[in-house]
Amino acid sequence: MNLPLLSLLVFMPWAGAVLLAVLRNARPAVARTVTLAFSLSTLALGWAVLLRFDPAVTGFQLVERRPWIEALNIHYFLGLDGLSLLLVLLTGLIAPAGLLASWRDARSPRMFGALFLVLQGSALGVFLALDFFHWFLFWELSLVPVFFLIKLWGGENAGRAAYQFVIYTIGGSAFLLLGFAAVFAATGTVDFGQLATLAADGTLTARLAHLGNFWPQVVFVGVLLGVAVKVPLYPFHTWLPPAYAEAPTGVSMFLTGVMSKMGVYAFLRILWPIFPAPLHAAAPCLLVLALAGVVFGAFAAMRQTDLKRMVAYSSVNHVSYCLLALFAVSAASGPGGPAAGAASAALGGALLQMFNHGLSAAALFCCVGVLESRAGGRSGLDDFGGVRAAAPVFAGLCGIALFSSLGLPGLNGFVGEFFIFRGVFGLAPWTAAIACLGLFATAYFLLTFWQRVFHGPRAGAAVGNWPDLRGVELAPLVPLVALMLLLGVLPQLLTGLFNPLVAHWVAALAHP
Amino acid sequence: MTFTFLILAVIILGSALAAALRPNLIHCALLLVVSWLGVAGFYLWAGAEFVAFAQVLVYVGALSMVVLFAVLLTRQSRAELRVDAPETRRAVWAVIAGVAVSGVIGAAVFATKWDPAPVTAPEVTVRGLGLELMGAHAAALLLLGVLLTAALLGAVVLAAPDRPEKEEKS
Amino acid sequence: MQLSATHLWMIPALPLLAAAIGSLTPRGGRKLAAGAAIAAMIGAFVLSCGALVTALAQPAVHASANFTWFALGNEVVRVGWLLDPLTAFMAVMVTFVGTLIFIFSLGYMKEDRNFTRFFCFLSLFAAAMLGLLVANSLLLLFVCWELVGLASYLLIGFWFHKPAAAAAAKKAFLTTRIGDLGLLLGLLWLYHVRGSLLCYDGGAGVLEQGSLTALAGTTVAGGFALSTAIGLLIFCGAIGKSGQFPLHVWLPDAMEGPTPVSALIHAATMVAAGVFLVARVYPLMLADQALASVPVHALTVVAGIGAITALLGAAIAVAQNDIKRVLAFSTVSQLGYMMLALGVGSWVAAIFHLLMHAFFKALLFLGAGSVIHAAHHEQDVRRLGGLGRRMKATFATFAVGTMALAGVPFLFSGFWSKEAVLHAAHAWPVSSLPLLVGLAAVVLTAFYMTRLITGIFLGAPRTDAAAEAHENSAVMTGPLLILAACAIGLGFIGTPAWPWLQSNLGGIVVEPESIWEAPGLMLLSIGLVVTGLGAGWAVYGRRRNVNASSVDPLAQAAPGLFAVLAARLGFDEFYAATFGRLNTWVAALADGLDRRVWDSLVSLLARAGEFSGVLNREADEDILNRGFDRTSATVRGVGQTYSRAQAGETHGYLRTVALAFVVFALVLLLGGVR
Amino acid sequence: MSPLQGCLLLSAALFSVGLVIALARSNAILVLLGIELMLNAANLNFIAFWRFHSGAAPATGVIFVLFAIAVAAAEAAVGLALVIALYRHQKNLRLQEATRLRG
Repeated sequence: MNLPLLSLLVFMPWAGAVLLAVLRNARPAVARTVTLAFSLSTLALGWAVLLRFDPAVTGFQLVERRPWIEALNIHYFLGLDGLSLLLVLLTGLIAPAGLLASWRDARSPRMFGALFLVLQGSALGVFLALDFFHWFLFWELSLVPVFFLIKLWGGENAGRAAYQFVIYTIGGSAFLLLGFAAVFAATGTVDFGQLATLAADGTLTARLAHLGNFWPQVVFVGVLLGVAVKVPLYPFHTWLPPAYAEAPTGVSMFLTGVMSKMGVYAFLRILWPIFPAPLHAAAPCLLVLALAGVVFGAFAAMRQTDLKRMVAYSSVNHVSYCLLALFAVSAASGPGGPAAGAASAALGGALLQMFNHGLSAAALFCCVGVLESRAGGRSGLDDFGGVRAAAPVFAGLCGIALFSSLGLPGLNGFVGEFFIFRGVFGLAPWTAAIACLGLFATAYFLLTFWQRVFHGPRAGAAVGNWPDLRGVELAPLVPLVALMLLLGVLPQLLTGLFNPLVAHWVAALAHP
Repeated sequence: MTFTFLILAVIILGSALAAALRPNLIHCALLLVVSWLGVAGFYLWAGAEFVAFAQVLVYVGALSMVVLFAVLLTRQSRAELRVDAPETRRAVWAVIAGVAVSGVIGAAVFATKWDPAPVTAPEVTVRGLGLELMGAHAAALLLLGVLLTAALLGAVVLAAPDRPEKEEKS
Repeated sequence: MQLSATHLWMIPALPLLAAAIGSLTPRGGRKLAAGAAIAAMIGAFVLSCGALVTALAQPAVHASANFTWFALGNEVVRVGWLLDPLTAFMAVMVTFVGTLIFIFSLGYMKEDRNFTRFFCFLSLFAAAMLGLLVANSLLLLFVCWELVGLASYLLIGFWFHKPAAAAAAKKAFLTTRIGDLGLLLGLLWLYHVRGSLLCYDGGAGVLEQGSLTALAGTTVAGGFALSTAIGLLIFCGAIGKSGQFPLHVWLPDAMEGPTPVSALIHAATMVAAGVFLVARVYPLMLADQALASVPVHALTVVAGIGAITALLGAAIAVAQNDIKRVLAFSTVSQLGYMMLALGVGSWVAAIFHLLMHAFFKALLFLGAGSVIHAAHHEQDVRRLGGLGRRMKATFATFAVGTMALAGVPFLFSGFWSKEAVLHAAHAWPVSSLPLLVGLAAVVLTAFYMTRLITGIFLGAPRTDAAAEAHENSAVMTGPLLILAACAIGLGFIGTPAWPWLQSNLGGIVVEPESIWEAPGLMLLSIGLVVTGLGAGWAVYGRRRNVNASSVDPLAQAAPGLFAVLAARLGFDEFYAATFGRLNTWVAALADGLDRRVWDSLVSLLARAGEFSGVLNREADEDILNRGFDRTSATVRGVGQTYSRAQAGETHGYLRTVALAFVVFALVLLLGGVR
Repeated sequence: MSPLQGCLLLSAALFSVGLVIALARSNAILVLLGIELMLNAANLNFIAFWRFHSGAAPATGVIFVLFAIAVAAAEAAVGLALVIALYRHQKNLRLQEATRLRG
């Protein structure tokens, strides 16, 4: 049996969306079930891929490559390595969880489901596409459903947040497109692999310089901007708190769990292999920005009075750890290469952190969503009190998610963060020392969250009949929390997927 | 220039002019029929017998009947057959236009140098005509049939009374 | 029975299993949760004893069992278990004291509705603490270290519905986390330099000779040896966890938790983790001792911090009115002693004091718990009094604990361990300040303990709660009696006459100064204890007829000093005014940057875009649109003009056609077009 | 004056009479008949050229006229139907009153 597994992965959610579009008169329950089933297909197919995946191979596997637009040398090109697989599995986990978290949202579940599935398929496309042309299609296509999901299902100021989100990210993408247009003009290909080969021996820069001396820089800055907005890199993050805060719970979970990874993925898949030299040159500045994201993201979260905004800022903080690791490695790369142990720890930690942050941040948004739905849409820090007395199970699950997020050892968050720090310390010690402030601030605001909402006498919205989690509310949280505990003790379940890949990257760094 | 031609010209133009001046609608129609008959005579004189018969059949036979039906259908009383005399102003303009047109055409006719006319009429038999029509002009003939059918249907639709609900609407 | 290093993991695994059982037990399953927890602790105690037997067979060997945890990139992360006398003694102490405290909790927490949860947390704590003891990898140690912090957070905030408890829990976690960040940095540095965090690994471990030589031989910024820098960073963690100056502020607040928690965590075990950590990495701390060129030796800093803490804690304890706070500051002070001992080079004296202190401080805390439980959660000394007659067992055991803590000569364990510390300080060549400070703290300790015991047990009951108090059940007094026996008897394992403990601990050979070598010092210290007790008796012992609102005699004598001490020297206020404010300020800065600067930059860009849009629109309207307008107006005018010709008059059309034909024909004719 | 010129002049005169009828009379039927006259004048021309002018194909003029007669018949049928519709609409046949197409 030789199924095109990757194509199935990408297009199965879209098929679901089409089906939902056709089922005009489906009852809400049917629409929800169909959505969930198609969303779960990613997990099932991801599992199938996992069984065929050989971690020892560092190249792309299960490749599907067919000519598409031959005149422009564009191919339909899907493939997968450990990094992609990690994110595909993450998507397979977070998307159904997000759907379950929004299960009780009564507003037009058919539309919601269709848009959500389109979003899921686009994200998978981004993680699997290896030709810029359709990679960029997926990249942009993911914005459309998000816009509608935020605007139509979001909170009070959702309209503004949705516009801000889309305009900001499209603005970034415009630069990205411009950059790749120039690359295409110079090289005649937008295949990531071919470009990386060209970049490795300096041909790319030479050809770009042939267009004009400033083009290598312009292209790099353009691509950097496009990716930086998506991640987001400080200070391009101002779209994030309103977007995450206004989006419906499930979409917030997907945004923080999967979509923020798209940016980091783009850093690893595009910027790093294709523009190694300019990235190396810019890395010290970028390192400072990532550091600012770590520290200021955490401290800004401290000031938020809205729980969703607080969690959103924690997301800025956590994703910045990944960037910190990448930039530290990039800054130290060059002739001779960085210290191999530190570099592999930083990169491995960053990959772990991507997955772990997906789990914990999604779980946190899910918890805030539960609070919000119980409180009739309020999600302020002062709207609650003593929830732990009313709902101990909920408090327990939320507590685990919180402690995972602040990097408590024994839970998944720690391993990634520790090895990022271990790597960054080896490459740029002062950065690691300052980033510790971020660790402290994260603990501070998350414990403030926990204390104000769950501790103390019952107050605010938690007074009166406040049932504990039941049925479908447990469904998204329990698997996420179980994975947090499991991956905290057995990180090798994940690291086994990408260790050879990381080693391969580190080996490649040694070349100038 | 023959006498026959002159007689025919007088008949044609005379009856037409008379029709132009008579107030009674029926009289006008009948005078025009005379004029068409004159034209048919002209065709005969010119040697186009088939066309002459067609002229008689179509104009004198069919069209005149249709015109008479139309006249009768659109009249409510006998008095109405006497249509109004033309308004002076319009009549003057009409005459001016008519004179101008005929003058211009006449000038053109006189100003043109004509080749000398052939002595004998071209030989056109009915058989030859039929072969010509069904051969070279078959497509045109077919189209003409379609056109006539469409005209028939169109006439029926136009002349048919509107349906009641549409009247209410209007 | 023996337990080798390979199977050492079973010691923490048992309580962890009990915690898992407890977490899944519903509220009703009290017996299951408590039974599992206590059984696990007893099992762990038995295993620890087995480990002790194994360790004592070869006291100088660090037996380790290392294995791969997971691989990351090129690296393999290895962790392991370590069995040496330090581990074994600590494990025995923790499991023994822990078992007693667990049993005591059965009675103390009887009425609490979250009884099962309490035992779950206690077991989790014990598991983390034991894991910390048996870890051979500093990474694993750090993991357990943080889990200990989590467990203490959960237990301090156990009565989470009380805002004070919730705040205290948060404060404890955050304050210790500040120290942990230093520890983390130290570990990162060590990891980076050595590529491993295994303590003992057949010569490749970070605490073994090769590593130490390399670390001490490297100089970093400021002329410090690398080992000094890393050692001090690791010491930061100990400062936080062991409540040392300047991070001691969380420890008194942590008394908001249930009293058994205070006994377990904040007296016997968790705070000892800091001392244990320094003892564990002692070879690293010692590595720079031989270097003359370094500006300061790591251990000198440890000694200084310890001395300051010892005096500070004792002084503040004098002016506290809450039983548990007095004991908490006493703990701070005693931990200072231990650090002092470590700092002056007597590793063995520190561990000796640590073990002795664990027993008698647990005794004191449980005694206090017994009093508090009996007096319906009244824990203000001024509102108690006269309990000695109704609670004879508690009184007796508490008195034993007091005397052990104060260092009453010869019979009590605290005397021997304290003397060991003082003698070590005496022998320290660098400075005599630690000794002087230690001696001053001796007086204060005896004084405040006398004040406490007279306030609680002597005189007349000053409130109804105190008057109605009666002795607790055997489940609570039993552990008290056992601990009291230990507080008396255990001291004899380390007396100068029979230094069994000292000789068996000695994995690291730092010979303690024999107490007999400075008999004058011992006499002096005995005299100071007597002075303290006598002064306490003189001030508080004869005040039979005071009521709850009467002013403390010391406050009458020196109101200013007393107020300052009662306010704990204003550390909390100072931190709130400086670090707290700085924290708020940075947060406001970060938030303000987002809201003002970045957001306005973005909106400035948006404005610029908008402005160009406006320009564009103006241009459109002025040039293009107006042109279009004119054109279309013209077209319309022309159309209107010509539509007048469209009169709808058939004759008119026909006439026009005719005349137009005439005109064209005329043109053709006159133009001569042929 | 050649016979061709005579024929053409006759045709021109007939055309003008038709035009005058169409222009001057207000009755719709008469206007239609005027137009028929003008058509006849055109047919007359065809025959004249066919008969008195050289160079044409043998049957062209005749066939042309036949087609024109057929088209004229169709035109007349439709025109008269229009007249009837007009009459039904405005209860008389005065063409000057049928000005609903005014722009």
